[in-house]
Amino acid sequence: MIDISVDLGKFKLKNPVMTASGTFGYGKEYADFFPLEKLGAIVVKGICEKPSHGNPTPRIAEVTSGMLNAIGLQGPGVEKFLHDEDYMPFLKKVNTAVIVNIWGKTVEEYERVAKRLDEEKEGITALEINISCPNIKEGGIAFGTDLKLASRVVSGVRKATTLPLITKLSPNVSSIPDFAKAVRDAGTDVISLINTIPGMAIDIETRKPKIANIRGGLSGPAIKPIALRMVYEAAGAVDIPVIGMGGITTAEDAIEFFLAGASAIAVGTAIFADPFAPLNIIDGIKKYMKRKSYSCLMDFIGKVNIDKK
Amino acid sequence: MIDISVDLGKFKLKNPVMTASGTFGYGKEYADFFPLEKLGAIVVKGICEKPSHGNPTPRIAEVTSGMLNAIGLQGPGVEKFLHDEDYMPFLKKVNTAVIVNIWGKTVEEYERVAKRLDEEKEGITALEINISCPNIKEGGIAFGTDLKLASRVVSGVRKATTLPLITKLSPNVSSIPDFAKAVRDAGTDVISLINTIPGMAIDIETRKPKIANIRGGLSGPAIKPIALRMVYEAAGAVDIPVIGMGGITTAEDAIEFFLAGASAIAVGTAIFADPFAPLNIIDGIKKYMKRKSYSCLMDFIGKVNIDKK
Amino acid sequence: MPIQEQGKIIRNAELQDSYRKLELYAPGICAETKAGQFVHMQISGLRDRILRRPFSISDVNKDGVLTIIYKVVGAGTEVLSTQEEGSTCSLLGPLGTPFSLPGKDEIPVIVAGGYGAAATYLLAKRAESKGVMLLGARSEKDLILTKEFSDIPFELRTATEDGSTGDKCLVTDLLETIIREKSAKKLRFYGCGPHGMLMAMGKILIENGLDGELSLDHLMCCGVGACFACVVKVKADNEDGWRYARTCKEGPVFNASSIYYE
Amino acid sequence: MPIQEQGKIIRNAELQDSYRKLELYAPGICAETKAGQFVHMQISGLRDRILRRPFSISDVNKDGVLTIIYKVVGAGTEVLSTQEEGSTCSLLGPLGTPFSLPGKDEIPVIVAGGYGAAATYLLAKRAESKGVMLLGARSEKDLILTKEFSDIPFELRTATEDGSTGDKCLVTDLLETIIREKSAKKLRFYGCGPHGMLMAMGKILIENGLDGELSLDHLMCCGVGACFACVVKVKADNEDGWRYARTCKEGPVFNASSIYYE
Ligand SMILES: Cc1cc2nc3c(=O)[nH]c(=O)nc-3n(C[C@H](O)[C@H](O)[C@H](O)COP(=O)(O)OP(=O)(O)OC[C@H]3O[C@@H](n4cnc5c(N)ncnc54)[C@H](O)[C@@H]3O)c2cc1C
Ligand SMILES: Cc1cc2nc3c(=O)[nH]c(=O)nc-3n(C[C@H](O)[C@H](O)[C@H](O)COP(=O)(O)OP(=O)(O)OC[C@H]3O[C@@H](n4cnc5c(N)ncnc54)[C@H](O)[C@@H]3O)c2cc1C
Ligand SMILES: Cc1cc2nc3c(=O)[nH]c(=O)nc-3n(C[C@H](O)[C@H](O)[C@H](O)COP(=O)(O)O)c2cc1C
Ligand SMILES: Cc1cc2nc3c(=O)[nH]c(=O)nc-3n(C[C@H](O)[C@H](O)[C@H](O)COP(=O)(O)O)c2cc1C
Ligand code: FES
Ligand code: FES
Repeated sequence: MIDISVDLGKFKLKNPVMTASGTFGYGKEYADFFPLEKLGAIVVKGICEKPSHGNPTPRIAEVTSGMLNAIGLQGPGVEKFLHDEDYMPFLKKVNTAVIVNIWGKTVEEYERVAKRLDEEKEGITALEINISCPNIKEGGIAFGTDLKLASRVVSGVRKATTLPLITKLSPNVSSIPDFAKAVRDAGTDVISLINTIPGMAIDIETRKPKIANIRGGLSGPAIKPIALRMVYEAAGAVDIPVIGMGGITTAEDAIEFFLAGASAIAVGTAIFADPFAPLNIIDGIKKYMKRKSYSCLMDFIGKVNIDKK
Repeated sequence: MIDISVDLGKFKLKNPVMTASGTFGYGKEYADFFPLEKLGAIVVKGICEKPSHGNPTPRIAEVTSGMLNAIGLQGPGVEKFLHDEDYMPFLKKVNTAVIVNIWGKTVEEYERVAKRLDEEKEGITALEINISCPNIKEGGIAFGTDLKLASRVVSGVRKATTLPLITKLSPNVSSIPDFAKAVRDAGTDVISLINTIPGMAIDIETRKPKIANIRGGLSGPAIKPIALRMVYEAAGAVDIPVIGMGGITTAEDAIEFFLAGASAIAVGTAIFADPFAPLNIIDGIKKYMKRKSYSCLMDFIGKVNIDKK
Repeated sequence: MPIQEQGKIIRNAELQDSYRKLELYAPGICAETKAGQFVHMQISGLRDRILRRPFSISDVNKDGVLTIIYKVVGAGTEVLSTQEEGSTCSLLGPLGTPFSLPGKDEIPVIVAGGYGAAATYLLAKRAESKGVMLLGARSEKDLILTKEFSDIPFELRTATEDGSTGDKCLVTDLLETIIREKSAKKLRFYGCGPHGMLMAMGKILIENGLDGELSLDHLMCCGVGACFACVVKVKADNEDGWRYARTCKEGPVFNASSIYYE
Repeated sequence: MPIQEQGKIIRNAELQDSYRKLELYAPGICAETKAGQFVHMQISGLRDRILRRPFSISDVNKDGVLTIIYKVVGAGTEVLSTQEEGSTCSLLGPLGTPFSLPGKDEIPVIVAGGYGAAATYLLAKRAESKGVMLLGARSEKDLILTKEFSDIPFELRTATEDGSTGDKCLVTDLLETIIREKSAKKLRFYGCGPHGMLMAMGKILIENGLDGELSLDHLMCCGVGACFACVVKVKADNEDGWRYARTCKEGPVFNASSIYYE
């Protein structure tokens, strides 16, 4: 028997494949295509305190083996998220883990959002603290590239809720281990990475940036080697579980992340190309385990063979 | 008449297209394919003090729209470089600019290499200080991700030579502007970027990293949006010329870099796919300028249209 | 309900100039399609471009054949144009909010430019009362499906910028004429075409106290409302007076009166 | 001198099992090719994989037709196997240090495994004195070009791991037999095949006080000696006793005696 359930410390998932925040809406958008129960977890698009418009358009640009996005965290705000039929009330009916990605312009906003979610936490499995969005003017990546600010956000949120906390790191730093350790010390239960990498594209005819916001976050297969390296470094630096993401498109990609030390993975941009990608990845992981005679994920998580010379 | 010559302050190039260090050997390897004179400049593979083996194999791995490499700066050392027929003596006969990329394990080694090259500088147009190689144990990226060390290397080399200096920045930092300013203040004449981005790939059958050195530097089209963004940021931060590189494969790619603020560009990984890429890019730039009625590069360098709102 | 289906290419041939007609066997999607909806297509062989491309469903038939009319404009449509009979491509669809069909006693007036004719063909075909098609383009060679619309039958009026056929004017000029001509009748307005044309059309309708349904074209990513890439400003009951609505889900068809014109 | 040339595909068909035979019209490269050299091929349509793939030149003829025998092992060879007659692919070649042909009075003994038979075919064809081909594989179906070598004529001896044809042993066992059998004669040894086989062969030669030329297969990037991706350890007159030599330029053919065996 192959067991693909995964224990992330304060919570368990039926399987290690989640959707990456911002690429799966609030779940409902994909409910027509397959039973959402099949997913290990649904991570919703970033939620802040008030409804927010997000950035002007164009918000995306296709680039080689990837895309740039500067959505800018358009969203309903925490109250609407908790009570409007399209969001939490819908998700409560789905029999899988729900992880709420949160962000704020200030440390206090992060805390207030976490507190509100804590107050009505029924159906919420964990919070994912996004300190790494490259697409907003205030907050976001500024928190994720400064060790002190990163710690302050996490410890602030830690005090505001008893929900399990995942902290999503920015790839835009020289040393991932330093950030992994800082947010662990600040009280996060799990680390997730990577968020998108700031990038740019220019239309040479109009001479305008292809993204209205000038820069956008790069995601997709192009960033996979960078993400994998960072997951390997994070997993090597801390003992808490790591959720890996960045360009994962196939089961083979996912397995690389497990070998590098991820306990679970998230599928993002690949969903745009194929909504069934997460399910195909689950199947592929099972096939790999069968072929390799692994009975549970722990048989290969972190088991990359490094020659010690 | 279209003029594509470019003035980089202390030196001029007949055209703005150079080869990226490490991807064009020492020039001679490609001399069978086309007249090297057609290039704006040849940048040779990194040179240090003594002959060096470089890293164990496998040294490369192909990844989606790019490659990882951990060559580890195999090379002949500065003396052999200066006197062996395959290197400088050959390059002296080529009628184009020759830029010598240098590296060291210590600040002092950088200085000594620069001094030796300065002593026999005939035929050398400029030095490119590589403080950003991710593939060596000592030196390299460690210098490029620490503002103080970066400054020390550059000011040390500055004292060792009167040759024009280009400093090659690492992409592995949170703030490119900070590094651009630091190396400018330390005396560099030109900035070049980006070097490869540390990445990783794992063979899921053998469970071994695909690169013997575990990590390798990611290059090729996959990194282009990141490189372009960093060139835009560097060019915006300092007044000295910027040489842009990272995934440039076509003339359109090159033009994006010019618009973002690069005064010249280098072609790297694309040469492996097509040795004629630099020449096709030169042609394509001319065609674009003709179509747009630009008469010199200054007509569009840095001229990305940013809406000021 | 939208599904994912492997569409099998039955025909992929030049229609006219750079426009091509693609016929796919995709019975599941055909059965569900309403006029104005689109499919989100993954183009096989486009290995280094990962996003799907949206194409309006121009026609469907009861044999499960879905027709798309596309123009070769970039890497994706270039590769699509080389796909051969028998090969397949993954489709998500039918997606988006459709046009509402005109009532029996209403005369549909369709204003189209570019591939807009393709996007409104099924609407015209399914309309109970036949109406008027105002088709605009730069030049004669860009006017597509003229015969097909005449055959429905729709009254066809054309405008070209270079005057190579029809009136030498903008298609929105034809719209203003129609509004004046047929002011007594009950008209239903529909539009699909370049952004500038649609914005001009929307404003003309509103100035004349009319409404209409406009199908907007926007860069898309997920195609199903999940990513917020494809938004346009629509009027809203909030401080700002507008909000961003998703073209792929809340659109591509919007009421002219709901769009926030800047 | 190596050149870049657009090779036009004349034939691309199954040879045997997962091996395929590709014939390309590439007269410029053909004219320059020496036995043991390779072409570096850009596979069109492989958009998200940017590196070229090296393939030994198995044969060339005076009509400018170049033959490659390849095995489908990954993404590149997979796409290559779908390329049709008439399509082209960019080739750099001929590249690398060739085999040196045996002298008139020398008997060439070729040891090959996998595509090694293809890589040594031109050597056998061009050798003035005909010799012996020792061909090894897992199983009968992996033994390629047996008829072609016999037709040269070369004496063919085969070894399979499963004993499905020829001797049930390793091809290097056949080599040891030959060395014993023909010890009086003047033999020239050549090898091409999997790394393990070549290292075993090199050691056998050296133990017997012999030398030979081995063609090594290594991951390549530039193919022309510029990037240092493809290195192997060879003996050197320095402190360490070895240096890294570039397989693509200084090889792929190395003297067995020059390789640094660890
Ligand atoms: C709802 C809708 C319906 C459409 N129906 C049709 C149709 O019936 N016939 C037709 O010819 N075209 C139609 N289009 C436009 C079509 O999607 C684009 O022409 C196509 O995506 C171009 O792809 P490419 O790879 O050739 O171009 P590229 O420029 O290489 O594409 C780069 C990226 O930009 C996007 N893109 C480029 N142009 C457009 C555009 N005009 N609209 C949206 N995204 C674009 C692509 O999807 C891709 O993500 C429709 C667009 C939308 C939004
Ligand atoms: C000098 C030389 C001559 C060769 N001659 C032949 C020949 O005549 N017939 C033949 O079938 N094969 C030959 N090979 C091996 C051939 O290059 C690989 O099988 C091919 O590159 C695999 O490409 P892929 O995309 O299908 O595999 P993938 O595994 O998808 O390729 C991924 C990367 O690894 C490289 N790679 C994978 N396997 C090898 C390999 N065995 N050697 C070198 N690089 C590899 C590819 O080039 C590519 O960069 C030769 C290799 C060398 C170095
Ligand atoms: C369109 C889009 C929107 C995103 N929105 C969010 C978000 O709201 N919160 C967040 O933490 N990450 C967001 N991300 C980042 C993804 O969750 C993920 O970290 C990143 O895209 C890398 O994974 P991928 O390459 O698989 O997409 C977004 C990514 C994309 C492409
Ligand atoms: C195989 C290889 C070797 C390289 N060696 C060097 C080097 O010796 N010195 C250096 O400064 N950069 C080196 N680089 C980095 C390139 O010069 C360039 O900065 C980088 O590859 C990004 O450009 P590209 O994507 O066009 O290749 C090397 C890159 C590759 C792929
Ligand atoms: S394309 Fe994703 S919301 Fe419309
Ligand atoms: S492949 Fe570049 S040196 Fe051999």
